[in-house]
Amino acid sequence: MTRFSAISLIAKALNGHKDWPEQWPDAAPKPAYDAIIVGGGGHGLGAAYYLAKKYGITKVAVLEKGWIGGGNTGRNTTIIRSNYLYDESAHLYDHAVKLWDGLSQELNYNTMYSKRGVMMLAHNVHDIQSFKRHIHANRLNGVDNEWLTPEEAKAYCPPLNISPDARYPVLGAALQRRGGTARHDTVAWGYARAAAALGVDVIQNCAVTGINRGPDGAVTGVETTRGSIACKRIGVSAAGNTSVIMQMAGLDFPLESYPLQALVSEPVKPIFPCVVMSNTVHAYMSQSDKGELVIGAGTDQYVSYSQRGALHIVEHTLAAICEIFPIFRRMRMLRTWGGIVDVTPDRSPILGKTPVQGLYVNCGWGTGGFKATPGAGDLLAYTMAKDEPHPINAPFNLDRFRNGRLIDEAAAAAVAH
Amino acid sequence: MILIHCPYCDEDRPEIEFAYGGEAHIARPLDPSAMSDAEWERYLFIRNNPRGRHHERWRHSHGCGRFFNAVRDTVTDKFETTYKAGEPRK
Amino acid sequence: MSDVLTRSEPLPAEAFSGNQVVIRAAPAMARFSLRARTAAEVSAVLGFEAPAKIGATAHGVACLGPDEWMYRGAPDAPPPVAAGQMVAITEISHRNTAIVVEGPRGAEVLSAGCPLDLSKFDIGRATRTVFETVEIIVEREANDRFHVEVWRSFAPWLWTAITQVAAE
Amino acid sequence: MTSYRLPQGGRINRAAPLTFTFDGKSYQGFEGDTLASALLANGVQLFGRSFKYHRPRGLVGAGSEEPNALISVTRGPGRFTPNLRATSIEAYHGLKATSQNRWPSLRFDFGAINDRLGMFFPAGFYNKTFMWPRSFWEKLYEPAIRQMAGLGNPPTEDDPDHYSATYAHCDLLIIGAGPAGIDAALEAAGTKKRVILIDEQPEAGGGALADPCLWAWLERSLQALADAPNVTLLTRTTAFGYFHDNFIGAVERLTDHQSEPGHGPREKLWRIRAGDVILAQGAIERPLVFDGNDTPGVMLASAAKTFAVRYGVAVGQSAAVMTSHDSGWRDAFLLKQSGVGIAAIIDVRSEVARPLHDQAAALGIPVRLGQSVIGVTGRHAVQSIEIAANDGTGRTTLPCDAVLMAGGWTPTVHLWSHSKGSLDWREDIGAFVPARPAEKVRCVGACAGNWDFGSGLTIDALPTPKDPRRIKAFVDFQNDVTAKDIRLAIQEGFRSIEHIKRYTTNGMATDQGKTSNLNGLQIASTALARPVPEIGLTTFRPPYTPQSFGALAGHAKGALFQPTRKTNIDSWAEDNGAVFELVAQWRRARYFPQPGEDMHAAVNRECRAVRQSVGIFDASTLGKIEVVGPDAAEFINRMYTNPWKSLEPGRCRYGLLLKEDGFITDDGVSARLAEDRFHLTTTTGGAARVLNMMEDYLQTEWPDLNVWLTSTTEQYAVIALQGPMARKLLEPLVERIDLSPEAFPHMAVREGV
Repeated sequence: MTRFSAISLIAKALNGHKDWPEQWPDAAPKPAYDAIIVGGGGHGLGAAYYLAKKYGITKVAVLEKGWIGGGNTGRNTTIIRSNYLYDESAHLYDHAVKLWDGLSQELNYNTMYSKRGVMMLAHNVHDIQSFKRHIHANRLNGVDNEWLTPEEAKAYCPPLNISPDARYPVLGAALQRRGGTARHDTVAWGYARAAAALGVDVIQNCAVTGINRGPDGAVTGVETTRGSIACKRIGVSAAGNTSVIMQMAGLDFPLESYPLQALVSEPVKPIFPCVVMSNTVHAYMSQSDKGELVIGAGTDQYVSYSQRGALHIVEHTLAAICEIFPIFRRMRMLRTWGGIVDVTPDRSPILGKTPVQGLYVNCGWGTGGFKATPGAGDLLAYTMAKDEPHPINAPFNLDRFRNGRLIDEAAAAAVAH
Repeated sequence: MILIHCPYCDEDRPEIEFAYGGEAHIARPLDPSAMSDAEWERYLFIRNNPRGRHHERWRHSHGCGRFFNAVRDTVTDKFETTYKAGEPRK
Repeated sequence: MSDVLTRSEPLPAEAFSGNQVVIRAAPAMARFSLRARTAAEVSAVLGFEAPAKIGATAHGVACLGPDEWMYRGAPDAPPPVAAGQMVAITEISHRNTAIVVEGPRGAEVLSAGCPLDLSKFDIGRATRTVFETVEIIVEREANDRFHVEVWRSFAPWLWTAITQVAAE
Repeated sequence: MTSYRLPQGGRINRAAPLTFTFDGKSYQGFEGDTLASALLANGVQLFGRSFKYHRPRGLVGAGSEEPNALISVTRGPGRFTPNLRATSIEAYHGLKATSQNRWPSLRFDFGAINDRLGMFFPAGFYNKTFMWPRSFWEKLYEPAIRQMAGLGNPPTEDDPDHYSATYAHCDLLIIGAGPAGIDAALEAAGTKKRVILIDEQPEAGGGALADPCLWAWLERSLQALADAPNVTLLTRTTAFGYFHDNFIGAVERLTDHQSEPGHGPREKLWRIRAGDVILAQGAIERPLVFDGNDTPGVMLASAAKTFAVRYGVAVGQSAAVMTSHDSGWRDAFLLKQSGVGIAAIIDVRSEVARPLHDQAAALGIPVRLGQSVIGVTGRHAVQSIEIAANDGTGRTTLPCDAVLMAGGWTPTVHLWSHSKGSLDWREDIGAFVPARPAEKVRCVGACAGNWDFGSGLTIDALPTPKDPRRIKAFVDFQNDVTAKDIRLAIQEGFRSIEHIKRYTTNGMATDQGKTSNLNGLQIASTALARPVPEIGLTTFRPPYTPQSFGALAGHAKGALFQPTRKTNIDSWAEDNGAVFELVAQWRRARYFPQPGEDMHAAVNRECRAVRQSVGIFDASTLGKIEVVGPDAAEFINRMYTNPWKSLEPGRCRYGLLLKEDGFITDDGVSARLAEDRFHLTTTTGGAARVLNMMEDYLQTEWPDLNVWLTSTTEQYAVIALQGPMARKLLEPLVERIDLSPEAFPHMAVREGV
């Protein structure tokens, strides 16, 4: 692997960029691997990287039906934070945030992780109470989160409208300073390159069509559009398509796949310094390094794999954005797109073993999977390598839907009386 | 905004009049306390979530108010049919 | 005691008029929701033929759903009496209020926020639908007159929305 | 400064001159001009700076496909709009336009240092650098990148304008009012079909506006459409997105072309449901890829024709035409006939049809076949070009002040793609054309690949004897993506067209690749030695052109953003100094501070009053459901966790409502008013949810129960009267209710007046 640096860039430039090698080889499937990851998004590529790097399993293939990073990795609004209410969630997401820090250097690929701060706006008494509860719970878990008055919130994010006459006035905000954004594509590419350097095969245009199992029920390999591949460990990290893959192993899953839309504006010079989220008004926004305002819209109401959303969702999102940030009404929407988000009944992910020996799963991240990318990859790798979950992801097992130990982050944000 | 044929109104009406109601034809257990945890999990949480033909419930909440069932392709979002609650699975 | 009280109305008393449309608050009226399994039972209660088809209206009664009728009458109209019929009667006189939109631009004004094709909405039809995010019941009383029922707490918003569109 | 306004011709109104400014300097134009045509007429060729290298740029196109000439317009407080295309800005008297992405001035821009160092900023350079030292990313590198990136300045003041929206319905929606769209509309005129014909330009006509031979036909046709009561023509309206079931979003621009913005809405969102859709969006000419093809003065031949014929403006005194397509010749002829000097027609092809030769000879235009432009001299304007034969021999220099590119045509299939229709690759025209529809839609005219522009050769890049790694031949002008960037991406293993797009940012600029996608694809195809269809096409996403947040939000601004539900007692509470809180969509009196009191003092005083005497609370926002029918008690008994059947009429009970997973979803006190009638209450935020949940069970699980549910939340105002003095306070106010503790015990309900 050619090490990336300003020096190598200058050296290659002077040579007309003639000798840049492939960032990762376009591998063809081999007959057998020690482990297979289904899904070449950031989570799956991350799992492959950590399997090779931390757990010494290097005969690994990542199978991607399209092109790597082409699913939700390349379609999200790149928000990173860990200010979740429940202990289990805070540990899980903060594990990821800690890995984000230094990831560029570890992968030798600039993922552009930028701790710009994530600010969540409180618009009513219930929000204030709920956010303060979050802040206290977060601090007990060593997760930074602090309360800002409306004036402090505006100082942190000047475009914010804090007029008390607004339909949803800003009554304060919870700020996680370590929260921020990263550049989505580079996460997939960076993991792919680093994993490939450790011997992992990144195989694109290779869709899994079946999961093979032995007489004892354990997995023995996969069928793909590019032939059969043997292996004893399969990690499924296929986001919205997880239900379809799990069906191949005869497993029904507690998942539903919904369309989620996002949009960007035309690029402008820096105006928006952080990430702002408003759950009450259903809007969140940041500004990319390129200058685009990056805006998350809502999910459509019905399950769908069409990667296509409805106009009224965008209308409502932009109406909300313009109320909170009235200076942006003349900004223009450049591009909208849709992703497929896999949602669990308790809105928390499933990360661990399945009832099938050798089959592991990482899914159910809903609208918030990007922030967890390094953590989810690492924990899936750990679980596959040890055949048991890490203490951090142990609570996020599939059994919780049977034994009732749900981690209901949706309920944590419930509406007041 | 998809168009949905309400089998009660017998009309195509815009999506914003409707509320999605999740997967259809999940029979509610008559005696929940007699069920195993696995059966209860299946009833409560396990969903079909197919790529393709999906049986689902809708309610014409800002119309006639009725719940009904539909078959829709989740890849194209096109409806195959809609039918009244209580009618057999299509 | 009650005779010294005045009822606060969510809609202005004065009509909006201009741009070929007049928008005004409908006069006070009695409203009842009648629920039954058949139109025949409702007819028996009312003493006249209730419409059986969803969307149809007759004698101030609109069929809104397969088991739902809305009856509107004079402000002092007594509530219908079930009289042994299996009909659930609930008074909603004050839950709803109504806006009348009248004039050549009436349909155009409503179409600003109502997703139905009003050019195919016949005189005498009524249906529950939405204006943007707010639920309404719209009835076409004449070619250029619409009666729009709305829950009272949404009425000021709807009034502002419709009059703003009319003024454009 | 020389005037480039032709002495005659064009559709501008020469009797209506107007004055405007660009970067503070005053210019003259005419009604009917765009900012682009008016500036060109004044000899301005430098319009902007590119995104990455800050290279000086002029016009490429004449319409909404323009990638370079991005302009900010200021019209008073709060009305600053960045990133508008000069070719789409209608000139008006007093227009104030400024260039962007440059400092301190358009002609002298410090950012242009990037261009000098461009070799160090190839595709994806930022993935490889700025990682050391680690702390510098957030403190130094990222802020510097951000400052260099972005295009225009952001708006900084609240927008005083308001916006409109409507739904519309038609049997036939035709998008694009060029000849094909107008023909389709004429065919439907006089039928019973309701037809809407929309076009993004201020004037219907499309390509016909740049063809004087069609003007008489156009006038007749538009008159016929105006006379047809079933046809509605919307100009200045852009259909930006094609959504499910023939639902099309369009934005009409109402005031941006006027000298005064006025008081009406600035833009209007049209949400159109169509029976059938005809797409007649035409085709966009393709630039050619050669060294220096981004120099101001290098533009599309069709754009030069439009400027000459429609606006009466010569793009130069001596223009060289670089073509691979017959249409370039035709445009050259028309330009020459309009009074624009043509230095030469250079065609990369070795042979062209005889009539083209004959006409060129007749018009005295020199012709060079089998040759290509291999370089452009001039930084802010074209001074000359270097030409070579395709085998690299015979390098010569040709003085000229404009270069017109004619690289073939790309059907505008954006909306077709939004609708999920499939595309077929047509080798003969080197473009994707609509194949199988996914909605009730068809394409006509040039957007279906049907045109009479003649034939041509589509070529990934012009042949050049220069080292392809050392030249700057641009593919995506706005994002500064060069042919070598695309080749480098492939060299580095990015083979899928989506990867190439994301790594190089080709096609990701504000023009969404209208002029760059196909050239990028051809270059990738050549580099990978695989046919184009195997590499695929990037997906077009709405909107077709950028649309304002304001228009998409429609009326939802200020008071119309979302309803604020108020109780009947709200005005009393306001008069008495209530502090309100928001609960769901309601506003509810929270406490009533007296002068000098903070919240805690007020709440303590109110609590004390309730403990010691009496207090009132406006509980009108609580949800209420009337449950009526012989099975009412049975139904409620099944819904709540506690028993209800034994509750006697006149008594109340607290009920707890669980979801099936066992989580509490709501609670409330409910009263049995009669044997067959209950009055339920829910939480304020839960009212709609609970009613829906109950309807769900009733309709789908227990349809046999004879009971019906009606929301009565707003039928009643509710005052909760609490404290030891409650009875005493209430007593003189009610009739027909015995309030004694014996007659009206705890958890009882009584009706009176």
